[in-house]
Amino acid sequence: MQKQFGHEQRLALLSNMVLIRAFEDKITELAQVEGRLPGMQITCHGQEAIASGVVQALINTDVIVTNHRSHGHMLARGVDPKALFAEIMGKKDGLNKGKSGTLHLTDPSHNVLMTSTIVGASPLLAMGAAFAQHYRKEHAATCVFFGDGAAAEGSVHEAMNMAALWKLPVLFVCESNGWAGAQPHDEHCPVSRIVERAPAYGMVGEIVDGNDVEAVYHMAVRLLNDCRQGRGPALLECQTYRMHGHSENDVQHYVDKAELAEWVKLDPIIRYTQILREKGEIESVETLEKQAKTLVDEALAFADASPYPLPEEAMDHIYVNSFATEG
Amino acid sequence: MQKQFGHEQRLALLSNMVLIRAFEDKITELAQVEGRLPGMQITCHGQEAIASGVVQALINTDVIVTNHRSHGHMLARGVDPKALFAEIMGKKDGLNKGKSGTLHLTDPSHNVLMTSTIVGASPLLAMGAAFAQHYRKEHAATCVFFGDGAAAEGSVHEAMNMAALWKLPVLFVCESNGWAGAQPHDEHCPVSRIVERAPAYGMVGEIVDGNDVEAVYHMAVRLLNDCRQGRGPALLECQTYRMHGHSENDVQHYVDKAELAEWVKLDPIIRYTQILREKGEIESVETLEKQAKTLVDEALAFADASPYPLPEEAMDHIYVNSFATEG
Amino acid sequence: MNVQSTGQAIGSALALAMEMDKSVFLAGEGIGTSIIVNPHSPTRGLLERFGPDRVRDTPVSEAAIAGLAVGASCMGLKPVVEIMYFPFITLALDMIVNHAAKLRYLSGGLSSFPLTIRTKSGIFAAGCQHSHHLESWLTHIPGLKVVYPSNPADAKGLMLSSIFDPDPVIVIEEMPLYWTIHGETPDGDVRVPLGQANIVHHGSDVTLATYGRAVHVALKAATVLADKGISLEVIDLRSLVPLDTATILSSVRKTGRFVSLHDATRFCGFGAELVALVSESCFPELKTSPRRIAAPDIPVPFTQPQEEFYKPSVEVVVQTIHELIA
Amino acid sequence: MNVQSTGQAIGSALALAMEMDKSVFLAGEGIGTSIIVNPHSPTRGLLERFGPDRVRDTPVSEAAIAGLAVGASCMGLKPVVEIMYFPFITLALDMIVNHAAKLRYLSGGLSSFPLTIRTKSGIFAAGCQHSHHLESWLTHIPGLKVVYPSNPADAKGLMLSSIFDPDPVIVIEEMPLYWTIHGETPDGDVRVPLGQANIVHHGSDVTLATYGRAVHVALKAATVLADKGISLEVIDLRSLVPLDTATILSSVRKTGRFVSLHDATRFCGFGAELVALVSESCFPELKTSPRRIAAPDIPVPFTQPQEEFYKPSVEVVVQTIHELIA
Ligand SMILES: Cc1ncc(C[n+]2csc(CCOP(=O)(O)OP(=O)(O)O)c2C)c(N)n1
Ligand SMILES: Cc1ncc(C[n+]2csc(CCOP(=O)(O)OP(=O)(O)O)c2C)c(N)n1
Ligand SMILES: [Mg+2]
Ligand SMILES: [Mg+2]
Repeated sequence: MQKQFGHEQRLALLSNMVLIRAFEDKITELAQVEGRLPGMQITCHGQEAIASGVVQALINTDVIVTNHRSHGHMLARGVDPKALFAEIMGKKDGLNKGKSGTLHLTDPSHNVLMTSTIVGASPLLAMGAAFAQHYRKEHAATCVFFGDGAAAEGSVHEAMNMAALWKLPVLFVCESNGWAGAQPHDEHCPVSRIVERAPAYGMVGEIVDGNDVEAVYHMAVRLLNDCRQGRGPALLECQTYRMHGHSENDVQHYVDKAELAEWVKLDPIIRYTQILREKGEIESVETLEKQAKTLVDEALAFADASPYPLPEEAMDHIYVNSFATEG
Repeated sequence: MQKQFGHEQRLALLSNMVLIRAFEDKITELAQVEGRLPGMQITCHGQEAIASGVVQALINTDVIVTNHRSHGHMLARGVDPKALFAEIMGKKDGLNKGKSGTLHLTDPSHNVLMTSTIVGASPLLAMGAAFAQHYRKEHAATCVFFGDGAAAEGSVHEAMNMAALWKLPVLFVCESNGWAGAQPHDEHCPVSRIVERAPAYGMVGEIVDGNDVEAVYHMAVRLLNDCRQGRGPALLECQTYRMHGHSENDVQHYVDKAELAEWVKLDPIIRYTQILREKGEIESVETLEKQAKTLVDEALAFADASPYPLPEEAMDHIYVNSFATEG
Repeated sequence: MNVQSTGQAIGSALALAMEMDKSVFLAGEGIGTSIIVNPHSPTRGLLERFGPDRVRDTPVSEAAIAGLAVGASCMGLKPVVEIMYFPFITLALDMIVNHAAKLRYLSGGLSSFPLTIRTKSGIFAAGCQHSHHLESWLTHIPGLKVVYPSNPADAKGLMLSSIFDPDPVIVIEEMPLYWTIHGETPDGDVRVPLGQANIVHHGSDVTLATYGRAVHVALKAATVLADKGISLEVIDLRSLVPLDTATILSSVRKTGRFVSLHDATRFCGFGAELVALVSESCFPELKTSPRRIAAPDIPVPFTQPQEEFYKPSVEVVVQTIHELIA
Repeated sequence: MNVQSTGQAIGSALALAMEMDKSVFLAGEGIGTSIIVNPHSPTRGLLERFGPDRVRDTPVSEAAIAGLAVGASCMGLKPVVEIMYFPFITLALDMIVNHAAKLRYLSGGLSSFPLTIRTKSGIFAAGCQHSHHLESWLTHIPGLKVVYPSNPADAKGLMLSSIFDPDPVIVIEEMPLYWTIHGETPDGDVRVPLGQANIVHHGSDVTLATYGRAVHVALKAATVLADKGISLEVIDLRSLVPLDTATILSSVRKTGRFVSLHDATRFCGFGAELVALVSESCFPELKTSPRRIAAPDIPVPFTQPQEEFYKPSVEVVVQTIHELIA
């Protein structure tokens, strides 16, 4: 069941990161233009290696549960950038018909079935999804992304506890980006590493450099295999840094500029480009960037062209049916 | 600040256990008589060493937060058995005027200010109380009792996390009695010891034989001292066994009789009596038992003699005042 | 048809649903092995019958129990989970309100959550942390359905409808009814549709709408009033969402008088909705002011005399209706 | 007196309370250092002024934030804690309902809980997990007081009363008002007592009771209606518990017509209580059926046209009142 890992896979790891960056750079750009994008915009700038690495380790039947910082996970999974962009704008042709906006992007056709922006909720949803996989004896796992800030929520504890107790196939991926909003890690967490939690549940816990896409990928492959084989859940902490503000209207007034500059040097895309160039696998990243830019421009054009849903369509999609039928 | 530990203290450790046992034996007896006691009755039979040992380690300004299994903690703290018994019966002269019944016994005059029967809630309340002690720079700690079952609640995680982060003076005492209702430990918890949690918060964690009252006492003294000295919270797991049903109407149909019999041999009162007899500190436990029985009989007589509160007094004690006054 | 207690009838619905559909499973605290051996407990015997994979005793983790239901239902299972006592549901409300009720909406209809949450309600001597009627909270949340049976046949039929309903349904079970109310219960998969009230006592002078234990209080009051020549129509709502407004309103249009009755506290209770609905919709037909009968605005008291003080009684119903007619 | 925004007025109440009483402290997520630098944020600058012991940024743990308030208040402190957005309060409801509201009762009056919980409400483009008006949940709970200001002076005066009130108070702050509504705010410790409504527009034809953002909708409607010769009395409730029923009822007795208005959804919303109260108490004086204006029974939508569809508007108020008068 070990996945192949060759040139094609390495190229995919890089090109997914490049696509995510291009997509989100456009978001960042438009977020500066008054009235262009509704609500707050949240990017994973600098964290692309986690999305790209973990998601590439998934098999088709694996399920993803993501959170408020979801673009990377969605794009790496192959969700249509057009539908994504339209949804972010609240348009009719959006992934969720304008009902989600940027915060709850959901695509069951890619096994992204439920997305919550309640911090700490995604691990509980994932535990439930993994229960279903386990109940049906599927050879599949559920991969959930959450932040170092989320780890403070009681829900995350309950999810890990129950998943460990019942040996459910959940990979808990903690994107430790050093921040929960404007609070640095040591202001919201008494221990420096979230992975310290794993032994409290008798669960496997691993920590990787979250800006090293191959390291993330290989570790995720290993842990997911164990999950699918019935060995119970695992916790994977990916250490990284939130390069942008919490959202695009956050000017990071509380961030140490020197610290930020240090992390710029660890940009996962630059690092991996260099590695693949040294290996002779690519000449430059420019071709990938161009392709990505084209996709993003098309997505934006599509989103712009899409109309808003009708006001009264606000009434749709609350219930599957309002009255149960007689049996 | 180390407390004295001599004959008097040892005698108190034993006599408190004896009092708790006598008090609760009366509860057990009356619980069999239809209509004698309202609602469910919950005893700590077999766990008296934890109540006696931990509570004796407290100083006057320390706060106790207890839970549904509270008689032991209250009696060891010196709460009036008369008022306790009357409260358990829902009488006017009860500790809480019949508003609490057995489940939420509260006595601010003994620093037992808030008692919850919501499993897992007490650690949060304790964290808040300890915050107040810390805020006012009191040299005092808050001691909270909770069960191994409660450890599954998200609230317990949030309480430990916040207390550890802010170095609040909380002693988390887990009474690991092997059960959460009818669920044995391994059906509700993925690790055999709750103390495994402590490192997840960078917190001191210790485990003791919960049926050894001196061991409990000495460990509690040490950990409480550290708490009061500003070294942050600590977790003390006391391993014991729930000798009765969850409540007195639980016939323990799911309990292995052999396991129960093994624990009978470890009865904390018999054990400590033997030790003190061997040391020549007491001749027998009978005098203490007699004193305890007298106290309990008086308590019961008092409770029986007390009238019920008036029906319309149900309207009292919701608000301190219904309308705020102009400043 | 056979006579069952309300608890047994719920149990037979659970068993039948599990037999009919492998995607149905149960989870909750002590639903498999319980501290209490009571023949009227709905989940009694199900662990032995269906095994621990389908009847799951959980840790004491209400948020996780609800999260399990949300996550598993989104994957196509039909979870039936229990929150032991109604006030404990507060620990699960993020999952219920922000997730079960909203995630379908947020997905633009792509996901669905065919889950059922059972919770035990009722006034009993354990104090207000065990006893608290919160139905008007749940009925205020678009995306949830809320069911509140009063007798064995309804409890069974509504439970079956709830389990196989494609949306999240909260079933509120009045625990005291488990053993006090027995009745004829149809065999097999006989469902009571959500959203159909039942006129359990026909009358022409006053309409009273209620649910759960209070239905039995209302029926006793109807008998007392009949002796005095007052004809009370008693509507057992059965499901609060969807609410059968047609039945309520047509009854009020006939009687011209309306009373709501429930064990929950008065202020912002479900009776407020009922009275508001009737006042808005039937004002011209109303002969006198509508009235709410409910518990006073206090927590459920522990001690016996105060518990009696709290509970809406037959006497209060009779007296209120006398006042209306006078 | 000086002109402040609503957000600034709340901030000045917080600062004043902290100056006056050392037992007041603040805690919440990002209340000290926030991602957004907005001069109208109530907590802006307080960390710098009072230091991190008294202005505590917390982990993302809503239950613990509420638990902190319950535990610390029982020890005699006066915590003022923030639950960032209203729907997140679901995570704290066990602490609020089963503890803050009930522990005093259960103690037979021996303990008390002088805490204040602030939460940010309002309709904004983040979707229904960030935006959900749940005030009728809190008002249904005996033991809680619930405050809902609409302007700077009230926001300040009610906040001061709440902080120094000996019971648990929930203060619901409509976030959009922070920066859109400015007004004269008295200097110093000028309190607005809990339980006193304010008639913000006198009228004789119809009584409208509302609170929060909707007050401003009602005032605009009053102006439009005045032009058409209809005289609307607008009551700003200011506190929902205790509720100033006297002011509402005496207004309805005068006008004979009643409308409630709020941004929360309709079914079992606070308007149900208002209409029920009026219908029960003033039936003989009512000339026509009372009416509720509220959001439809759907989650708060994300996309702009649907958000507009959701929000009760000036037009709907004007039209509803026209219908009543006709
Ligand atoms: C229950 C809840 N509380 C608070 C928030 C507001 N909030 C959104 S993101 C965030 C910080 C989360 O930090 P982390 O989990 O580390 O994720 P990151 O944003 O760093 O990716 C907060 C507090 C929320 N959405 N949900
Ligand atoms: C939130 C909540 N869930 C469930 C219960 C019901 N309940 C009461 S005690 C108990 C078991 C608790 O086990 P543990 O914490 O180990 O304490 P023990 O009873 O063993 O002392 C349960 C599930 C409750 N009171 N509160
Ligand atoms: Mg983070
Ligand atoms: Mg236990």
